[in-house]
Amino acid sequence: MSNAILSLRDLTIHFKTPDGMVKAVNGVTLDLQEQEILGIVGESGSGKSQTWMAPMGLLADNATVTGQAVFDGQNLLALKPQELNKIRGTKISMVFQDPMTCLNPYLSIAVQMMEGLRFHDPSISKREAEKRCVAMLERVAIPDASRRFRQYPHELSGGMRQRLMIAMALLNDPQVLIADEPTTALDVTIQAQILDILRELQRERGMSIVLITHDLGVVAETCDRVAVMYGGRVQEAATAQGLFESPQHPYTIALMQATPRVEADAETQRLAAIPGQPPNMRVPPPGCAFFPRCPVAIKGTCDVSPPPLEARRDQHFCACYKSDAQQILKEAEHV
Amino acid sequence: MSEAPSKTNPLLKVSNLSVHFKQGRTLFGPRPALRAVDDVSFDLAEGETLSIVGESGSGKSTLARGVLRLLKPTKGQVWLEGQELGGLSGEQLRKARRHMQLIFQDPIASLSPRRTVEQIISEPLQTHYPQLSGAERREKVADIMRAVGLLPDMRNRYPHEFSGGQAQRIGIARALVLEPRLLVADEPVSALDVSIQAQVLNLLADIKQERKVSMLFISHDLSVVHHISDRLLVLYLGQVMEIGHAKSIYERPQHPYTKVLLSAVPRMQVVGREKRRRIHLNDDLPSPSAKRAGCPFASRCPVATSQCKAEMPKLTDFEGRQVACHFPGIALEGEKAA
Amino acid sequence: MSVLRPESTESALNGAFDAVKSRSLTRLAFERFARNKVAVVSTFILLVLVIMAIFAPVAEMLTGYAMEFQDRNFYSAKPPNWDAKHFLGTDQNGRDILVRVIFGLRISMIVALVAATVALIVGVLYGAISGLVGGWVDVLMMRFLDLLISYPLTLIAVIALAYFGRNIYIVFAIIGLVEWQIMARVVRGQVLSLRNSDFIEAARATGVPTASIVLRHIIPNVIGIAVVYLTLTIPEVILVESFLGFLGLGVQEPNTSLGVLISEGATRVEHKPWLVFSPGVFLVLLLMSLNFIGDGLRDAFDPKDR
Amino acid sequence: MAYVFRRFSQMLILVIIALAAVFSTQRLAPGGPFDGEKPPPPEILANLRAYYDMDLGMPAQFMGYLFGMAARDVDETGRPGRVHWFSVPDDAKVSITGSTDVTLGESDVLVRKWCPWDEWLGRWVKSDPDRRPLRKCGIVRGDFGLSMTKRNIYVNDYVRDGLPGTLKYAVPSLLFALFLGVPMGFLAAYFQNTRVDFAMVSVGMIGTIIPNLVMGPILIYLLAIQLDGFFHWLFVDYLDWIELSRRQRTLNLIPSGKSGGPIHYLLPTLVLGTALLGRIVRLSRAGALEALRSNYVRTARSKGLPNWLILFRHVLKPGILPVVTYLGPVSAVILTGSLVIEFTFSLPGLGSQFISAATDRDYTLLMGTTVILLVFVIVLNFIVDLLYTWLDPRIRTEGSPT
Repeated sequence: MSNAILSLRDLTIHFKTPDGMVKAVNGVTLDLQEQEILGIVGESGSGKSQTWMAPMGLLADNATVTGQAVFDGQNLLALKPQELNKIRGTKISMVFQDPMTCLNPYLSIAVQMMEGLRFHDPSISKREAEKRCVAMLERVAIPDASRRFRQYPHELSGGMRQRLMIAMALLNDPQVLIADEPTTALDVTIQAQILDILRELQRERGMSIVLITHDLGVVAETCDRVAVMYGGRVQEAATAQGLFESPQHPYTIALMQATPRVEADAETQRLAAIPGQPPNMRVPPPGCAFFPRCPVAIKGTCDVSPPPLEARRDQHFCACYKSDAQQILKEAEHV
Repeated sequence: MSEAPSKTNPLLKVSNLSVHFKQGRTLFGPRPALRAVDDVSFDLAEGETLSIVGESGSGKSTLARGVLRLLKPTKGQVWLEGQELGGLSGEQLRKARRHMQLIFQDPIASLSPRRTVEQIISEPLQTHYPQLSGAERREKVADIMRAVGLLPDMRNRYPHEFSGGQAQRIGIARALVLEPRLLVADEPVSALDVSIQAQVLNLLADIKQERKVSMLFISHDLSVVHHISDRLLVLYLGQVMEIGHAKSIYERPQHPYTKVLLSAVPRMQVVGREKRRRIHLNDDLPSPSAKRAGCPFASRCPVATSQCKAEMPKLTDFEGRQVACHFPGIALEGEKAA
Repeated sequence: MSVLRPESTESALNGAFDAVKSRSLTRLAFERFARNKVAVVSTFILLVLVIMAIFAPVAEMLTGYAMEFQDRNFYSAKPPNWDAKHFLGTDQNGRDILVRVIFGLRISMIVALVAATVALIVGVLYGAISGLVGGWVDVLMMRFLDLLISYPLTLIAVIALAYFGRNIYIVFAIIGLVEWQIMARVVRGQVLSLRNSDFIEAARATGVPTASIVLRHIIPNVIGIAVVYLTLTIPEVILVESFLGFLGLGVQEPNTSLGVLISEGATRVEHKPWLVFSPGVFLVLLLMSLNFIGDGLRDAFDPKDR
Repeated sequence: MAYVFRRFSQMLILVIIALAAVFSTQRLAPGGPFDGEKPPPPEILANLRAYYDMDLGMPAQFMGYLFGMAARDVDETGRPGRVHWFSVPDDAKVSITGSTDVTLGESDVLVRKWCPWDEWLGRWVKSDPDRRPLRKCGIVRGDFGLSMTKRNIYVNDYVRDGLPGTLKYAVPSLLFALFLGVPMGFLAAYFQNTRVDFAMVSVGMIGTIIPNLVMGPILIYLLAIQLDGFFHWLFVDYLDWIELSRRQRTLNLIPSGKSGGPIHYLLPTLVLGTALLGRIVRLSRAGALEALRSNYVRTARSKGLPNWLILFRHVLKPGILPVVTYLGPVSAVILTGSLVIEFTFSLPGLGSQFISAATDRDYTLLMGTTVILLVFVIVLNFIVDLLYTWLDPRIRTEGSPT
């Protein structure tokens, strides 16, 4: 695709642990388009966070990464630390899950905000930097910004800290923002506010956002495109509308049916639970990772080699040998 | 104070329950107490599930522990099957615990790490039915393990060898083995992944149906609650905002806080999301130990008046439920006129 | 009891377990310990030293010199002489160093064992009471401990020994009373985190009597960590004993300990280095192996640390 | 600030408790300062005991030690009654009587004994009459009194002579351990599980597993004797135009008495410093590791900051916090360690005074040295608290450590 801003090509991430190799991510190929919000959905252990930590060079030391992450014509995975430092924080920024621990408790907000700005561009004067930081804080709706700017992280509430994190990530006007479960640690009312801010900022600045989450609802509310991950692979990728209106992969379908929703009409309606447990990534299944839990699996096919991610229709990709999984499951539901 | 309820009355009756925590002293005298739960009353009928929802810091877990008398309430009474728990001696209370059980949020942490599954599940039996023989006990444990979807072969394993969902089943088995009348589930699925969460929710729904237990289901997640509750209690800073039938609250919330809460829940509908307005709150949750005279929600409420800030509204009947608001049913900005 | 829906059953079993045998936490810890090469080698060294100390009289038999035997031909400290079977030389009184070092080792170990037990008892009791009772008792006890921890208690031991004589039992007691603080702190921390843990609350919610909670849930979870810190206390205790011996306040003649032997040799190191090196090497070996074993155990029981 | 103040008052309370403990232990223990081989005649002993308040009850003795002189109410029969305590200013005029068997004078309050002794003690003191008037002001006014066994010596003077001897080696070794140990720990953490890490931890470990009582002799043997022999061989035997006697040491590493230049610090500092080094390496390594693994360092990395900046800005403070905490207990290690080096190198210092005071049962001298050692501990702990509040903004604003 021509307008991809960040392309992952066959990304594989393995972690060496004392109890064996953890095969966290196994060949992810995915494009982040310009000016879109790409949602990455998956349960814990699906490799969704690792996939996006890798291009930022933030994985633990025991990780081996293969494949490519192409940004601006460069493979980020092959860059030297100094070269990578010129990109991360300026062109690609990241916001993390737990705003409590992601801010250094020993340093004031002023120091932590200004360091990213002034390190990358030493020509900015201290006053100029301060002005820009305070303006940014005001942009993310932090009240009394110039006073807050002088405080320490522990003096802020959880929602404010996350807004501060977003402000910090956007200071250098990045082209890509990777938000790793930015609202998981927060209450719903705060979550709504953060998601709205992200959406507004994306439109305002024309940047691309990767929104990593486990919550299908968050994706449906916010994202333009969605990739569903399971067992370290992308199982389905489509536009948000396409995915929620006609999910193709049995896992996506099952996940949607298992997700409790407020708007469902039947009270105390039974959820369709997915039987079994997520795969153990030390010994991942040889074929499709969802095979042991899949209601439409074909023995002898699905458990031999993982299905490739193929286009089902325009902008809708699915990794499943069964092309009619959707119909089968729909019929089963009605019976 | 109300009279002790008779046998025909609800299984659980909580009246004016308050749990305050002392917070030590400063140089200038005692700090204000943290009012975790403030004057909460509700009933729970036999076989009914009442969900308590609220954001973090709303006092949901404290309320659960106050009801179970794991914390000593500052004031108020709790009747279980017509028996006032506050009037019981330590030993009587210990015996009465057989009828009420607790399920925890963090499934693995709630299991003693150095005991096997069998020891964990049979401990309540040993405590309350010491006359049972070892074989009888083993049999009961095997039965209950099968009932919650565990193989009895796993009885000699340790908690750390289980996944979260399995560990939660063990916790449920431990709670059920005494066949309690009241089950208090404190965020039982919020630590679990969606696919496992649905398994455990279904299990709880089955238990409710087949065993006729009453359940207090505590959660911050309105979508989860939607699938399990008969009635709903919305808690904010330790006080009841709205209480009533779940279905009607979901369809037509009357308290501004409930409205805000429901509007904030993300929905799995892409079409029309641009038009859907989420009501923003103007500030973060105030400290539960801060002094306040009026409605606890007044500081964040989009339609609060000076009356709200000065005077705490009473919980009054409104459209088939109880709402604690001076202006129940008031429309918020951006909300479609009903 | 009725089986609920088949789906619930199936779901938990599906792909539940691999064929690995069930292992308790203690077992896992020991497996981790066994993988730690340094710790295993240290255990071996310690075993050798312990055997030497237990069978100290064998050394007398092998060399032919009793501990207090003064060899007239080897007065005024002679270097090692293999022909005369003084394998590590003699001291100024013509006594065989090897035999004396082994007996010193023995005394050091006995002191260590007894004093560490005293420390264990005091520390566990203090920590457990503080953690279990809680409230202002805990605050008070912990404040006191806070203050003690930066306090040169060894000096108090010096005063007490100077005053109450050098009776070996007093040495035991005093060293034990000096070295209990870390144990108390660790035990209290453990008890406190246990007290606030969900599984204790679960037991309380079920109506399990307090005595059973302590017996079944608290004690088994404290024992592990207490043992770990016992192995870390023992080298501390040995060090204090050697220190007191070095200052001439430890055990008295005819008994000797490693510290006493080192102090006898320390002033003569210029001309007669073997006097201090032999007990020194044994002391270092002992401390080293104990430290590594303690570290290994700690890492094994608490793999998050480090 | 309130936090620091609270810690300080706690420390003061502890000092009082500790003093009371030492005070009562020494008085309760068998034996006394005047039980020498030739005990003084009974009447002199009585006067001595009276001078040192040893004829009073224990609480009264302790108050006297803290606040100075005692005064007694005397009832009509002339028998001592209630005891008051107050301190006497240096220039106060006080009546002196010679004996404890006081008969009632005109005043109903009798101030006891300014200089009450007879010839026996008098000989000791009067041999140097110009020194300074005999005071008895109590330690609250900085007076530790007169030694009980050392003739004609004020504990103040004695301590003043001993303290520099101790600090002279304690301070450099602490600095040595800190300025070497912290960078070593940080290096080890940064290169975790590499050879650098292993090397740093092993070097640090040396001091931990070789106790200083063994380290002293080893270093003397290796550096002062073997290495010196090597230098001797190098410079003296072959360059015989250097006029040095064969007996003289080339490097002269072994410190002795008051003489000696900076080179004399080498061995004691190494002995004391290595004992601290291991712990400091370990603690700073653990602190730095925790910080390096923290989410906020990940945030800093995601901002594209280089590693050196992350180390200095984000890891330094949390990394040295455990070391700062250790500076409290370190005082105990330094004190015991300086005892060892004083013994090993036969140096004068507080430590050896402390031991001899304890063995001789010189109550006043022991109390004096104990007070000084405690002050040392308190000062270090106070510095720790100040550093802590400076380093951790959470304590600064919330007033209590978490």
